[in-house]
Amino acid sequence: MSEAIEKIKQAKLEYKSDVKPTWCPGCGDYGVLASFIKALGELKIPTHKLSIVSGIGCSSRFPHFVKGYNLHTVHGRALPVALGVKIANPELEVFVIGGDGDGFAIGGGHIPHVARRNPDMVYIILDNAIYGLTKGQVSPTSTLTMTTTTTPYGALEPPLNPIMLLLAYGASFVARGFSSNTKQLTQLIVEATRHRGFAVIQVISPCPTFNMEITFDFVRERVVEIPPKHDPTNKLKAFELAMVQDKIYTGIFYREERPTFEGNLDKIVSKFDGNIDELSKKERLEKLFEQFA
Amino acid sequence: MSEAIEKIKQAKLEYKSDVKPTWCPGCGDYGVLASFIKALGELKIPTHKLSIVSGIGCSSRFPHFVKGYNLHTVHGRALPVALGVKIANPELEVFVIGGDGDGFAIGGGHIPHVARRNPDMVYIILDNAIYGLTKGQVSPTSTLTMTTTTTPYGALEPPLNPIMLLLAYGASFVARGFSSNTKQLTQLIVEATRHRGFAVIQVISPCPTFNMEITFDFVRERVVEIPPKHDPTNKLKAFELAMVQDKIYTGIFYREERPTFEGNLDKIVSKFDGNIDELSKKERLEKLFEQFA
Amino acid sequence: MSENGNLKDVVVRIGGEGGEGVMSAGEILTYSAARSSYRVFTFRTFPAEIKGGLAMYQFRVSPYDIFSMGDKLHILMAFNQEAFDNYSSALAEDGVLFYDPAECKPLDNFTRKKYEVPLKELAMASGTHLAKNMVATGFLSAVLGIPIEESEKQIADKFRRKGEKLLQQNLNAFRSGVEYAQKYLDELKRFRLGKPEGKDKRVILSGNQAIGFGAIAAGCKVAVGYPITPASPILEFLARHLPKFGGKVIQNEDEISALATCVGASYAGAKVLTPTSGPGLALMTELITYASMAELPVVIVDVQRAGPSTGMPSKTEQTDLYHVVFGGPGEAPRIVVAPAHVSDCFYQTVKAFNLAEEYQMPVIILSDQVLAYQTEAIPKPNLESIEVVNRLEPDYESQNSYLRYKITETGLAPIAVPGHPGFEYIAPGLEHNERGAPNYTPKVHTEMQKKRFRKLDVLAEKLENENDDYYEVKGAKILIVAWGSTYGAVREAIEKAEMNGIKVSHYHPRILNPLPKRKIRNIIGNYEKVIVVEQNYNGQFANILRTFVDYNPIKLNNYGGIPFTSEEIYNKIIEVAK
Amino acid sequence: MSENGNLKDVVVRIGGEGGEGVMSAGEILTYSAARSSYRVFTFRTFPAEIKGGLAMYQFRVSPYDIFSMGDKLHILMAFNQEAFDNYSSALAEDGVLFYDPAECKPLDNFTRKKYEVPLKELAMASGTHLAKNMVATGFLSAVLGIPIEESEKQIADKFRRKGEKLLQQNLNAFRSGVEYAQKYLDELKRFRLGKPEGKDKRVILSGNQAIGFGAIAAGCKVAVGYPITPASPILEFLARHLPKFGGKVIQNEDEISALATCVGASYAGAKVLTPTSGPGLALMTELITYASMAELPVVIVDVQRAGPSTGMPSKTEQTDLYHVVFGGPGEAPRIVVAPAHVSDCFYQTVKAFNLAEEYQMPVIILSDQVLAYQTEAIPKPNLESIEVVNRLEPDYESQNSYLRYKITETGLAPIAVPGHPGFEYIAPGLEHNERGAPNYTPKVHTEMQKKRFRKLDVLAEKLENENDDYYEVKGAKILIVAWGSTYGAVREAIEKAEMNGIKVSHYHPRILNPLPKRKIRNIIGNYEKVIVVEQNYNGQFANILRTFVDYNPIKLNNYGGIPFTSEEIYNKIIEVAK
Ligand SMILES: Cc1ncc(C[n+]2csc(CCOP(=O)(O)OP(=O)(O)O)c2C)c(N)n1
Ligand SMILES: Cc1ncc(C[n+]2csc(CCOP(=O)(O)OP(=O)(O)O)c2C)c(N)n1
Ligand code: SF4
Ligand code: SF4
Ligand SMILES: [Mg+2]
Ligand SMILES: [Mg+2]
Repeated sequence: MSEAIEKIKQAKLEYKSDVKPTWCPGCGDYGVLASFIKALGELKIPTHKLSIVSGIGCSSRFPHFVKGYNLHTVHGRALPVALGVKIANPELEVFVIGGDGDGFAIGGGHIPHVARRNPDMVYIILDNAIYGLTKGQVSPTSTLTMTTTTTPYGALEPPLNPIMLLLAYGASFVARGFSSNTKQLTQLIVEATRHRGFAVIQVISPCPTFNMEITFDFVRERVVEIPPKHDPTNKLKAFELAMVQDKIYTGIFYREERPTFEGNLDKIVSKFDGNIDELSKKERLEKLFEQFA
Repeated sequence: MSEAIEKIKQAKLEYKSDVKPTWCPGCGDYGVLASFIKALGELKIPTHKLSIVSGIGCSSRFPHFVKGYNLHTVHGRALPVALGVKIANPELEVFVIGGDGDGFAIGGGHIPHVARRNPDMVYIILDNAIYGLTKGQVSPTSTLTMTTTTTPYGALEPPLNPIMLLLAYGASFVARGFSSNTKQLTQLIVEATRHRGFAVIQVISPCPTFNMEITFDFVRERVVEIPPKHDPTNKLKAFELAMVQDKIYTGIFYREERPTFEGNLDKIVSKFDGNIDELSKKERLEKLFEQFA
Repeated sequence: MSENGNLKDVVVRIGGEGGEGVMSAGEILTYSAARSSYRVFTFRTFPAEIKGGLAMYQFRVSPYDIFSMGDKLHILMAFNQEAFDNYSSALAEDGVLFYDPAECKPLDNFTRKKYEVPLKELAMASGTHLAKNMVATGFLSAVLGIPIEESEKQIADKFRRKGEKLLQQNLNAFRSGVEYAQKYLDELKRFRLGKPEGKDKRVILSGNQAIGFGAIAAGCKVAVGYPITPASPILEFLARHLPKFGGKVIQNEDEISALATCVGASYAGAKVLTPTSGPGLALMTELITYASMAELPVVIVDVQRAGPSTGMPSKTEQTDLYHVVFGGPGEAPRIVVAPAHVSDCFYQTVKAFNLAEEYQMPVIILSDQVLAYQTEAIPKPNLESIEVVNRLEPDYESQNSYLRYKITETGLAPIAVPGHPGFEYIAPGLEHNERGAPNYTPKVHTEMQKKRFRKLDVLAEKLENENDDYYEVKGAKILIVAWGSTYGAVREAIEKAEMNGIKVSHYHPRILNPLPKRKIRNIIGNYEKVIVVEQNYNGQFANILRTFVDYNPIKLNNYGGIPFTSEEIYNKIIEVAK
Repeated sequence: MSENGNLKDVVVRIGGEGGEGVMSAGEILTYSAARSSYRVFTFRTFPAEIKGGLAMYQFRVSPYDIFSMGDKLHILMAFNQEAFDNYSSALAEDGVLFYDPAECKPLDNFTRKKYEVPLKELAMASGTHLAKNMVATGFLSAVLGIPIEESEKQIADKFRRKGEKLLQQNLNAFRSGVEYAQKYLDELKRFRLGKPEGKDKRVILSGNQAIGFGAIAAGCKVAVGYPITPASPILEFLARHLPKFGGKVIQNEDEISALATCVGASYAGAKVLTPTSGPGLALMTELITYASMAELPVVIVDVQRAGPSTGMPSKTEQTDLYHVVFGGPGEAPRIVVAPAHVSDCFYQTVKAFNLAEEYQMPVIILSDQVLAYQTEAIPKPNLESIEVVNRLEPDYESQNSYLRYKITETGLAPIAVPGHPGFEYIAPGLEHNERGAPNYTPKVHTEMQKKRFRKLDVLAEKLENENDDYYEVKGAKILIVAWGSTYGAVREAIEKAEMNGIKVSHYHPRILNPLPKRKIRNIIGNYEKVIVVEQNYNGQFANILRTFVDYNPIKLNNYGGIPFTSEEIYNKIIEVAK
């Protein structure tokens, strides 16, 4: 391999791409980006093994700012796209990063199915309880009665509780962080990445431009770490914690070990001896034709 | 009003349409149809106030078999269509009837949002844990390792638990029935209809043609009524009950009273004096134009 | 230029970093001018990102009638270097540059006249660097002669809520801008606008707002949408105002459910609308075919943005025509309506609702990003002149059994509204007999397909005799065919050509599907050259003409994301006329 | 008719209630014939409902080469009255009816020959009324002279798993059918088939299966789908067999996610496929434009069914052409491939994968319900003759910075596969520069649109010189243009015309987008009359020809949900030839 390639390889721990974040000054997402890059460094994931997949939203711009084999797809479809990346190349470290609208509104139908399949990937939801990119409409996590551009007379629906949903879906690692607590967040990302299975972190990441209710102050006043006595293997207890409304618990609600989807798929393939070259492929095809003769 | 119209009105309690069900002999859905029609009779809902909305599937053929102002729409979209029917005409008794695939696979993204809005309608899921109409593919409620036409080597994903999902979404009435227990099912439908808000009944309705695992016998051996001591206003307890795997509990898991969506929408409209005729409409429009002059 | 050497109209562009208040500066100037009876026309782009990236606001103002946002700039106000770098080449020969010396250095090879305006410095002196845009507003008001009081009133309205201090700072900034301008006023005399013609009552609307007004006027009762640039403002407008008219507005979880809820509400008797843009429209495809099959009236507004995929959400294009005419599996009739300018947005929206009710099928309004945000001072729509059509209902006293999908000569049969005893029916997505029950025989499918398409034939036949979209110039040998927001640029190009002795006619159909084929053939037959002007790569409407009237026109296309200038079109006319 | 008075080929239709075993009777007869080297061709419809409703299985069998399922029936086997009522008019002049007197009473005005076959009675005598279909199978085997042993072997295979008792009952039923036929054999001699020509190795495949085989041969590694009639069998075939070739198959929660997962897998380096039908295709629209924008290879199989909306899932139509060519907002290039018959399904699928890899865009295979279920005994595909193309990857040793979206003359640039250091890139849905970073300038958008469409131009140019889809008959004045599954009916109509002295050429393009325009103009230019045959209301391909080659052909359309007969086409030829 040439020298130049060697150099590129050595530079692989420099994660920042040459696209500069275009977020508003003060946006919570900066804290998440910082924590994420720190976690990558700690995990020593090389950029050529990294794949960040996103949908559309302010938060979904994330993959442009980090070097990797990334996809910036369409609104709401990051999870199934990432699933494809993972099953086609289980070697890659796959991250899905996106917003509350991207995840729980238009993309809400995909989470249950990815969660129960348990592919080994990390999903980080940057929850600002608003639609940032489209300039301030109500989101599935906006508070009841919140006024936004599309709810001038107040939102009529109680917000969804992402942690409860993920527990109900069977996600095998469920945590919550806060964009301003980068130390804790970095550790949560590290743990989520080390977890073998579908790990989700809901990050409260305020939007100072459009959300005047869930502000940094609002969150800071309510945020509390999950008590260390909590047993994260007890799902019912995790539900109980998630149902608490006056506090915002951060930390790991739940974790469980079970087979990964790509592992299960590989088991099927290996029933048939996975070592296939062009020759054996042709032989097997001929054999299959026999069945239809 | 003419005599003929009078006659039609008197005949309104005859719910069966002239389209005959095309379900396989022995299909669980017959029991649901019978219970449904009995419940309608008990509730004395006239057919011209009845609106049944469905997606696509064997179960989604339902609205063809009952007289009413019905819609047989596209796969997975019955709930948001029904929401439109309800908000445009809150006088109608709206029912959504469909399958496990229609509801939890392609339509899975809509349930959370309809549930948290709490429109006053009833959603009956005919759960046979299989895709019936398309001839036997795996569904979101099929059991792990189940072999179907698309999972010849066994399903790789644990099933979703509809009751848990609905609890997490905030549905205000959550129940489960069994198609063979028409007496209980009729009562559940009656109670769900009387409930003011979004009421969901998961009906275990076996498909003897394609599901060889969740058979009538399998269900009969496991079905148990929810103990009367269960407090249906306790959500955590409802979760606990829903998490039980070796029994199939039937009855009401959870109920709660909260404002309906159409009621909330009406409150906004009534801020502005809802009595609008063509004249006042024009006046108001002129006033609105002033704001842009 | 008018006699006294002053310009007849002035085209101004303000450019700066997103978040620097470029838009509000432009808006204040626009409203002040319009309230003083000037004609105004605006156009804007912003970066899809929230903050950062280049943003611009362009307006054209005149005491006389104007049709478009104009071509070359007379004035460029550059807040920063990027604005200069990107926009200075758009200046006319005799255009001038105003720039903030703190942020921008015109290149040496820049040959136009340039004037320093120390925006930042003056803003800081007024108390906050955030008021740069107000300095610019004051400066431009003075240069253009737009009444100062109008602008001050607006600044007061805008900042009152934000506290007295901010208000004073901004007012001061504005005034320092006005004052700073004094030293240049003589030299810049030709930019001072004359007194406006006429005094008809005008309203200042963007295309999006005009569509919202149209929906209300047409009797829309339910609007459901999912936010998407550049269509969200329609949903936002309706969310605020429709409840005042007894209407209900909701933001759904996605575009599929938005159209689904509209479909349900339409079945239940309401007039419905959902606004969206390309990606959302794509998601609605399946339900559009359902609405067509079940013969339910729905109005969809597609505010086109530049594609494909997420593309350039804040840029303009006319690239969804193919999809709205041909998109969707199976063959599902639908009507397509394309408004041409802001006031047309109002009238065509009313028409779209009427057509939906009359022909019982989806009607898609094709707007675009320019039209969406373009603000025009239009004559206040005359509500008395508007006809509102409601769906034909059956005679509920009738004793005949009700056949919702009766096969008739026009393809049309009455729609029962739920709640009427004896008229229960099912709205099916499956092929069905006249009652709506599933039926798959070749005869029924064939007859039903014919019936559904016959409705389009009936409409097309009506259109054969309507001529209000054809601007015939006697003696012209060239015809321009265009649709949608290119209207203004085409009209001005034609005026310019006329001044240079070339006569050009203009056909600007508002209904793009179905087409009145005989009429179009007749029109086209009168010209030696036909140019189809549109903002896309493929020449979509030109190709549709090739298909439906077997005529292969000259194409003029542009697909960079910014609208046609009349000059581009004028140049094509000259080229073709040779 | 062949010399000895026997028919050259026999067309048989079995009709009955869904669930009565009509399909398995037909299948056993088909396989037995094909295994004995007969040519067979089948066609079937069933009600969309699971049980109930009319179902039919039609097959045509011959010792000689045949191209289609045939026209008029020689034999109708009616299990019940509905089958008689619906199908008896399809009998040829000299056709015969077999019917079960217990369930069916031919009308008095029925003039063809009819024979009672007491299906129910004989089945009951064998032990179960469910074996009616086996009686029919035995009876027809005897009448046609299809080897009995082959059928018995199949019945044994089929029922062994279900227990000895059921097996015996069914075998007995089959034999009683054979025996019952003896009394008619003399009278029905002309239906006995001659010995088959040639002995080449044949495989019996449906179109869906042939597509599955094609995908495997092309190197497909990930298939993701959502069940939908009539495309599910492709997913089911692959679910069973692809893992044997190291491939992964999953059923996703809907069609949107199915294509999404394919897109991700393609990015990661895999060849991917998703099978669907109209409603699912509609849902994929947005992601098709994304794949086109991000230039990712994906293969989508659209097995068309009769529309619009849910329509008639078990019936056939060619109505999605418009959508696959023009559908999708923005302007997003894609390739469309339409196989013409079962063996073509195999080869065109391989080609589709190759084109996707080479041109880096979505390739849509347009099949339909007839082709999907049509079973043909085809020569076993020759794997050696197949060329497999893989995507062009960059030189990973290169020191130049990698530009995934480099603007090149062909529009093509190498695709890096994840895992290679230094070649990280982002696949964007936003408009982007050569590196993939967002860029909204007019210049970049214009150049990128041109680049993406240039890839289609390169392909079109190649097609100009390929002629394997043009069947030229010297001296012909009439040309038939058709696409997809109408191939066989067209070929037979042309043969019939030739026998009657009318020469007709045939152009049957397999790639429907892009089109080789010069080549088509040249071909068309050679004929006095051009007829475009297709199964839709609008004449979609005919209209596309009008657009792209400015030629307005004669249209022959049919849109009842069942395929063209060669007679319909022959009649049109006669009419046009006059
Ligand atoms: C199909 C489709 N519909 C709508 C949009 C417009 N859109 C872009 S981002 C977004 C929501 C953004 O909210 P969220 O996901 O919470 O991200 P945030 O900007 O708050 O980080 C919407 C509605 C789109 N791009 N595509
Ligand atoms: C968009 C779309 N995708 C797929 C289908 C095909 N389809 C029809 S019904 C069905 C699933 C049926 O399963 P379920 O909802 O559980 O109903 P059941 O038949 O079991 O009652 C599918 C996949 C369709 N009609 N539309
Ligand atoms: S709008 Fe909100 S979420 Fe978006 S970049 Fe600005 S602060 Fe962040
Ligand atoms: S296939 Fe199953 S679900 Fe469908 S009708 Fe038959 S038994 Fe019922
Ligand atoms: Mg958000
Ligand atoms: Mg089911």
